[in-house]
Amino acid sequence: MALGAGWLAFPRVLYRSRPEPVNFSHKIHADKAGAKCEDCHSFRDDGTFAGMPAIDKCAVCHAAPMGTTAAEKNFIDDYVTPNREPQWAAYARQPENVSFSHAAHVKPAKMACETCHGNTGTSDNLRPYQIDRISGYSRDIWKTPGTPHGMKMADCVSCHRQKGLEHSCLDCHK
Amino acid sequence: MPRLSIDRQFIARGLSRCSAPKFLLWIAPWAALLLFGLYSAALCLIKGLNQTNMDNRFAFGLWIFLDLTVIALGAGAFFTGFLLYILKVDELRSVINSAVVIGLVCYSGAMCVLAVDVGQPLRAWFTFWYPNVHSMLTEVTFCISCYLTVLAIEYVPIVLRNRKLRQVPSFLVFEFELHKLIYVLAGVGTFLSFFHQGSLGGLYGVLRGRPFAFREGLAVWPSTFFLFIISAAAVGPSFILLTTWLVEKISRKRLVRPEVLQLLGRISGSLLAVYVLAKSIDTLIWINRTSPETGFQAWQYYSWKPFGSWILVAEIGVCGLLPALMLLTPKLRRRTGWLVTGAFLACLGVALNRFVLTVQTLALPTLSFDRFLSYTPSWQETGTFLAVVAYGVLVYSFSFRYFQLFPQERELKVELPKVEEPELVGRY
Amino acid sequence: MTSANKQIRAARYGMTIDVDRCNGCGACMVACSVENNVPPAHEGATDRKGLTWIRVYKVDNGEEYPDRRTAFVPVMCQHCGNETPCVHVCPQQAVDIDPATGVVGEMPQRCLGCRYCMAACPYHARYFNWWDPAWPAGMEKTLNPGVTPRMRGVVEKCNLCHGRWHAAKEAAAAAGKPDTEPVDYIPACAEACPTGAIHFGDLNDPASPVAMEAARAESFRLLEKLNTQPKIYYRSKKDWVREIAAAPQPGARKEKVHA
Amino acid sequence: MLPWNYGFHWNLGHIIFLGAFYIVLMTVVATLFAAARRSRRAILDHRVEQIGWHADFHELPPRDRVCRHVLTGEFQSRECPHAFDCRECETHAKLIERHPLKAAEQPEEDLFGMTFPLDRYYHRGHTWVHPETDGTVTIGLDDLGARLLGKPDAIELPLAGAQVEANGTAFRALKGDADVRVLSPVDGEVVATGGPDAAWYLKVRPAAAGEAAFRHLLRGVEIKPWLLREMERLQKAISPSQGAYTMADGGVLVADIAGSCPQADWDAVCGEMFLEP
Amino acid sequence: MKTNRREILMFAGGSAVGVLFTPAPWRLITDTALWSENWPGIPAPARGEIRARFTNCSLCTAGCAVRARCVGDQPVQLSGVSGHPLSHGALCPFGIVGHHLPYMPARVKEGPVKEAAAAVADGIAKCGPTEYVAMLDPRPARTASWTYRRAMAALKNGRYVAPSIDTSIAVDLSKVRTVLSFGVPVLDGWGTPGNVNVARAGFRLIQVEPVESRTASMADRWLRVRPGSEDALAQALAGQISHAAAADAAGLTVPEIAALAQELEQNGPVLVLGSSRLASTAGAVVARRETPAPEEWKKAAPAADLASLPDRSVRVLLIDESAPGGYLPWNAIEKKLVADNPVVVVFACSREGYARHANYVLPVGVYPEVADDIPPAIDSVVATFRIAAPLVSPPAGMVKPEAFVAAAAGLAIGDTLRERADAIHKAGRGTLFTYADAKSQALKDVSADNFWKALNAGGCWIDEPDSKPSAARLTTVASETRPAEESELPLAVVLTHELTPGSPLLSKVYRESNLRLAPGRVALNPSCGLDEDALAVFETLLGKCRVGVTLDAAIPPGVVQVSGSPALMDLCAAGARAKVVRV
Repeated sequence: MALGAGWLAFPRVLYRSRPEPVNFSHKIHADKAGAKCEDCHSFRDDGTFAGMPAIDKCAVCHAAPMGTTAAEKNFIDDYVTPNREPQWAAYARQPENVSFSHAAHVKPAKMACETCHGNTGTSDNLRPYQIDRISGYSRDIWKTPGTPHGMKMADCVSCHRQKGLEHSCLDCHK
Repeated sequence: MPRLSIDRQFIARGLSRCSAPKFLLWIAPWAALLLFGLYSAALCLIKGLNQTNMDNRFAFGLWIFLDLTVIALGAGAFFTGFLLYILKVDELRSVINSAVVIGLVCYSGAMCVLAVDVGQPLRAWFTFWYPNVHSMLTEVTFCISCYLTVLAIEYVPIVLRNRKLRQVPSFLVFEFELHKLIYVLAGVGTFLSFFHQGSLGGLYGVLRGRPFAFREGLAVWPSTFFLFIISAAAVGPSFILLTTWLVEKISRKRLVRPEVLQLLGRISGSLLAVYVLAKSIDTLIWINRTSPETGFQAWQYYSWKPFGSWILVAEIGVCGLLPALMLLTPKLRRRTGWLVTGAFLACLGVALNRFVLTVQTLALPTLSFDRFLSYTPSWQETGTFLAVVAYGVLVYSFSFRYFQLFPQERELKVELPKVEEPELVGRY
Repeated sequence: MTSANKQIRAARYGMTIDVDRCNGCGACMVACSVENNVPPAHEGATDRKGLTWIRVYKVDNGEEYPDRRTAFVPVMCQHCGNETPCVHVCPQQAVDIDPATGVVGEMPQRCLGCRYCMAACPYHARYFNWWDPAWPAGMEKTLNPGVTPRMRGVVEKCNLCHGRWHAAKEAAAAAGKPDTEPVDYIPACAEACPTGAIHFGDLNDPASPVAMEAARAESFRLLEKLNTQPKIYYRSKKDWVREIAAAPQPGARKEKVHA
Repeated sequence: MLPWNYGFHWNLGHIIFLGAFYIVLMTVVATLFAAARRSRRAILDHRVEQIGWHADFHELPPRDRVCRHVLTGEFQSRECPHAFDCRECETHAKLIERHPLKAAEQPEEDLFGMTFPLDRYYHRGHTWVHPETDGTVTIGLDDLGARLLGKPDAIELPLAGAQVEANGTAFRALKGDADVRVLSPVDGEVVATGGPDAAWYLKVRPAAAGEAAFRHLLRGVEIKPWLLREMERLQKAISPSQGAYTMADGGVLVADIAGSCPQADWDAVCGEMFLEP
Repeated sequence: MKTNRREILMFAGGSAVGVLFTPAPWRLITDTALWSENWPGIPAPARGEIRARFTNCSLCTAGCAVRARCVGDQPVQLSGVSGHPLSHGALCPFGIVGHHLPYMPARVKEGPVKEAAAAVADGIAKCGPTEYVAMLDPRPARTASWTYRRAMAALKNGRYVAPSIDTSIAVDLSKVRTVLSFGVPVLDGWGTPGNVNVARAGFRLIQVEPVESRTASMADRWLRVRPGSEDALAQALAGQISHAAAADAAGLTVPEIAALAQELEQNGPVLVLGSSRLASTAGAVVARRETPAPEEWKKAAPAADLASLPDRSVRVLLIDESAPGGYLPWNAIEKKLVADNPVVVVFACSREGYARHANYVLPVGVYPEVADDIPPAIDSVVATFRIAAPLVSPPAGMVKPEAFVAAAAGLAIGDTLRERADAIHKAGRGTLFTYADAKSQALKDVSADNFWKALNAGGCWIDEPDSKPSAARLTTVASETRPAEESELPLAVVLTHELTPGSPLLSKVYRESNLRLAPGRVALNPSCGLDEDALAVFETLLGKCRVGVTLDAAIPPGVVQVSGSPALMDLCAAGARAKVVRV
């Protein structure tokens, strides 16, 4: 019984899940807007990663409702028109003390987005974002569906070890 | 159906213990002290270490001093166990239980204080998960926590032998079986204590940045490593002696044969002698080689008042050599007064040694342009300190009341004190 | 900690500080705090419980006027290169020395606050968060995103502005450069010093100014005899200033040094 | 800590340090486990009573553990190594076959006004065994035991069919604030129970038949020296410091000792006399 | 019952062991540790694009060029602009944390604007023939100052009061060979840090000061004189009194003074700072043209010294404290106010300055919230025009002092800064230096609009050097010293020359290290009998207040050094004496 509680009940109570503000389909956008992730999740001039695209980027196409769905209409009314940023929850958001450079991993290391972000890019809808109630970290840190590994420190380290790029804590921590 | 009061049912048959109200009267002040201590400890945990008077220069304070001292005094547990179960010095059977309780009290107390002393107790387990095996503190943490477990297990038989608990068959049997294997634990305990007493010494000996404490390595360890082992082993028996004598005085009972106390004194004395010798040699080497090589002239340390060279004299002479002689002279040893004084001085000496190594080390400036700083613990620190003392007294009192700490007590109650020349004294 | 690694050029970052130029204005101290999100003092804080990764000490030669001379000595983590005292003592690998940069790094999130490293450091260059860090309302907007604020109960210290090191590396990676050039990585104190007393660079690169200055005769390091091989070099033409590198001489100078 | 987690390195330091740690851990756990397993087995094959007695026996002060042959003066001093179970004792075997106990002259001993019929065997725990004709034995408190308990306030007898074993609990008796377990002199199965008013407490069918079953029990000439010793112990137990009451009245033991000296710690006295420290 | 309890125990034990074989306990300890990583109450720094923006620091008249590293638009870090012809890329500690000013705890958030306006109007109306409406401007020669002067001119009995700073001359440090400073913090806040630093190698610094200030300790020569005896020494050097007289006034020896005099003879040009008695030798001081201003502004009230106003004559007093400048002790101001309820309006960002004495405190934007120009620094040989361009927007309800005063005087003003810029552009002299690219170009080649844009995006206008160097007398006095007043109080007061701290982070130099004397503290010689950090009462003839005590061997016995906090400065007229007693 204790085993049951520990294995089954515990993980359920540990995570609090919160839905994404807008039911966004990467699939559709990949077809219509841009095939590559960089089209929306772009790098800035100084090489830093912009992360979630700002609402004005959406407004480029969504200035007026595209299609007639209620969701589309709500999106326009709630965000585009008032020019309000949706509060996206980033599944892969690393803890504050991690200094992760997308540039370093994507450009010299030539890693594919999927390696860490899995099939998010092709998903048709957004999973609810699950937060660890105690530590406040995304469940995806432990493992994103469709990725070979999680994004805990051990996972970063294992790769850095192979590449011989592991020197000290402050390599990746800030 | 039983006629005895609940309280009496737990007290071993044939042992006279004071009445429950009287006992409560004795407990009450200590309990109060403990509560106060817990409150101040809670303050430190909730509000943070700003409650203490420690600062960036006095990164360690009263608590570390307490830990080191208490653990040194608690060394009696491992050393008596070692003598009794490994070297088969059977006379010590009459104090081993008491020794175990003392050990348990000291170590658990130290652990609790350490838990308050660290800034982020929630992460204490990192030391086990990501150990830096080169750090003396890691060694200390591992060994102490292991040894605490061992002590707890050694304590189990003492508890289970309680008159009431014995009536549960499984308890009875388990106690019996465990006691047959106790020598294994004694062995393990000895091994662990050896290392953590040592690494406690190493803790400061390795501080290359603190030439006052820094010692050169024998093998991989600084000499303080071994000095601590010897001094702890030396003072452990003394402390048992002291406590036993104290308990006898307080409970107005004869608990062990005088020969046993004298034997303890003798053991303590001889080890103390060895320690004093080793310590003196070490000090000389340090004064003439280790310290000057790092650019510090030893005399400088002692010109920062109030830490004059008197402290060296007090540590090695008054509280080292003197008690050693007291405890080694049979004539003096046979007089309780001298015996106890000797033991007390020995304990004092080791406490002083720990104080010097912790507090004085931090007080002395290292950079030419910083200054000698002094530090007085805040009431929260003192409170926590007292909590440990109170906790010790309480645990010991309960153990003494309900468990048989001194197997000889019953016989000694019956037989009239006979003054006979103890033949076992001649044996070692 | 570290795994053996060949392909990258091992740097040995260090500093040279010209004590004769330092006028003790304290710009380095505030610049450091700004860069590294060091919180302002709690009302209970004193010079013994404060957080100053770099701290300017006012040092005098102990004489009376007119022979009295004074100098200002900025002291931060000396990034000891040999038997680094703090690295060996940390029970849980929260302190390490980076073979690629020679920087002695410290991970506040790994630290459990035992303060053993503080006892170990002869330069008193490590500081403990005695209080919960707090910023006046609104001021948290000015925090530097390159560095995480620390929590109460952990030790922290100078890491040669590792946030800037990260930024430089990222910029290099984005620009497709293999490795950062020292030019685009300079710690806040060196950048802020109005008198240009602090120079920063790679001691392994014989052509770098710091390497040359470090080699100068009037260069010295604090407590050199401890053989901790610090990477922070001081420099002064005055003999009495160079003497501060040695052990304290009780009585020789005034007890109260205004630090 | 574990090879696969961060910060572990396959270097000498880690291997030695953690190796030692794990060995220690293993040893401790193994010890606990062994103790647990042994005690479990002990419970399963009903050695609880026996272990209890052994534990008690080792608690007894050395001079209460003397061999019966010291009582008879064959030895200067000898501690019983077998917890009063002479059936396992080769020394005893040798001694009795060298010179068997001669049968007693008169039918019963009279000591301090107590009667000890010689037609029965006595256990150190102040019980006697009387072999009956039907192969069963009756077990009762000897005169000293009876006087110690006097008239027990309460008594707790095993049910018929229960097993009793030598040196295990035969029955419990409450007297004053004393809760006394009386040791059984023999192994066997209870067939009937008596009580203080009956002549006997238990009727038992012994596990082993014949003399062998009673070898560990005192008899004949052994009784007197044993009893002398017991009286001495009784004195000490009742009044550790001053001279004894019991001796005061012409050396005749009063019928109800408990009643006669209320000041004594009766719990302790009974513990002492019934070999339950 | 017994078996029952036993079962419970068994169950508890069993489940305890069972749970150990589930992830639960292990995840719990992991997560609690992770929780401690983002400890409650610790702000997460905002992320965003990193940009560089530029402005000029308006904390003092040095007006150093500032490069602000911003996340989005929020500045998170300030540094100098390297290659800047005047500030040479340097920033002082106060400038480095200038961007914290808007968040200082003592900030004034709102004030009675309407009431104040009404009261001022009423006061102006009530003004008698011998009574004045005075505008106190601690930092003259700004564009705002022009507005104030025009406003006062518009009023029939308006007076524009400002410290007498002659902006028509400047110090040319590059030419100076010797600097004789009477207690002026030459290396610590007097001129433009970068400029002084660059020129430092070129001159020999002789510091005449009773205490070992930061400048004194870095000077080539430090002469420790008795407090208040500076003038005696100055006169002696000028040959107005005998060396012997000066020697025993100042506590020096006659040969010392002779040697000093001789040195000044030989090592010209000499710059003498801090005493108005002595001309500087040729070359040290040059004439400097005014920064051009629109012609129509010229009908403006002249700057009057506060002392020039008769006592009890000011009915309405307006103080613009938005730009920090020299602080006049309140008692000096107060005795000018009329006896029956004068109106005192203070435009302040902090409650710690004159706000303590005002009837109306009006909140103002601070650097870097509001645009303000910075008058040329004393060590800038040419005229300049620099705008402290706002980097963050001020909170709601802030008052614009310029607008308020103009309105009170019924003067219509436009965007004065822009007008000034245009006037400069019209003059057409000089060059424009822009910070982003560190380039300077002739003003002629820039359109008026671009000039204005450049000024606000981080740039400054630099006049061309004046052709004719003049041996003008240096009347600019950074610190006036007077002979000690007669009183039985034991300690001579010496003021530190510190800006009052804005950023809380300055605690690093004030409290977390004793590098500088913290506000509200006094420094005494260790022999004074008080202990470090003791609470004491500081008392002068003007009053008393609570202070903390710092012991400093650098302070000679009989002297108390007083930190630059307004509360203390109010008690310290020049040459004051004081006593400090433990509470």
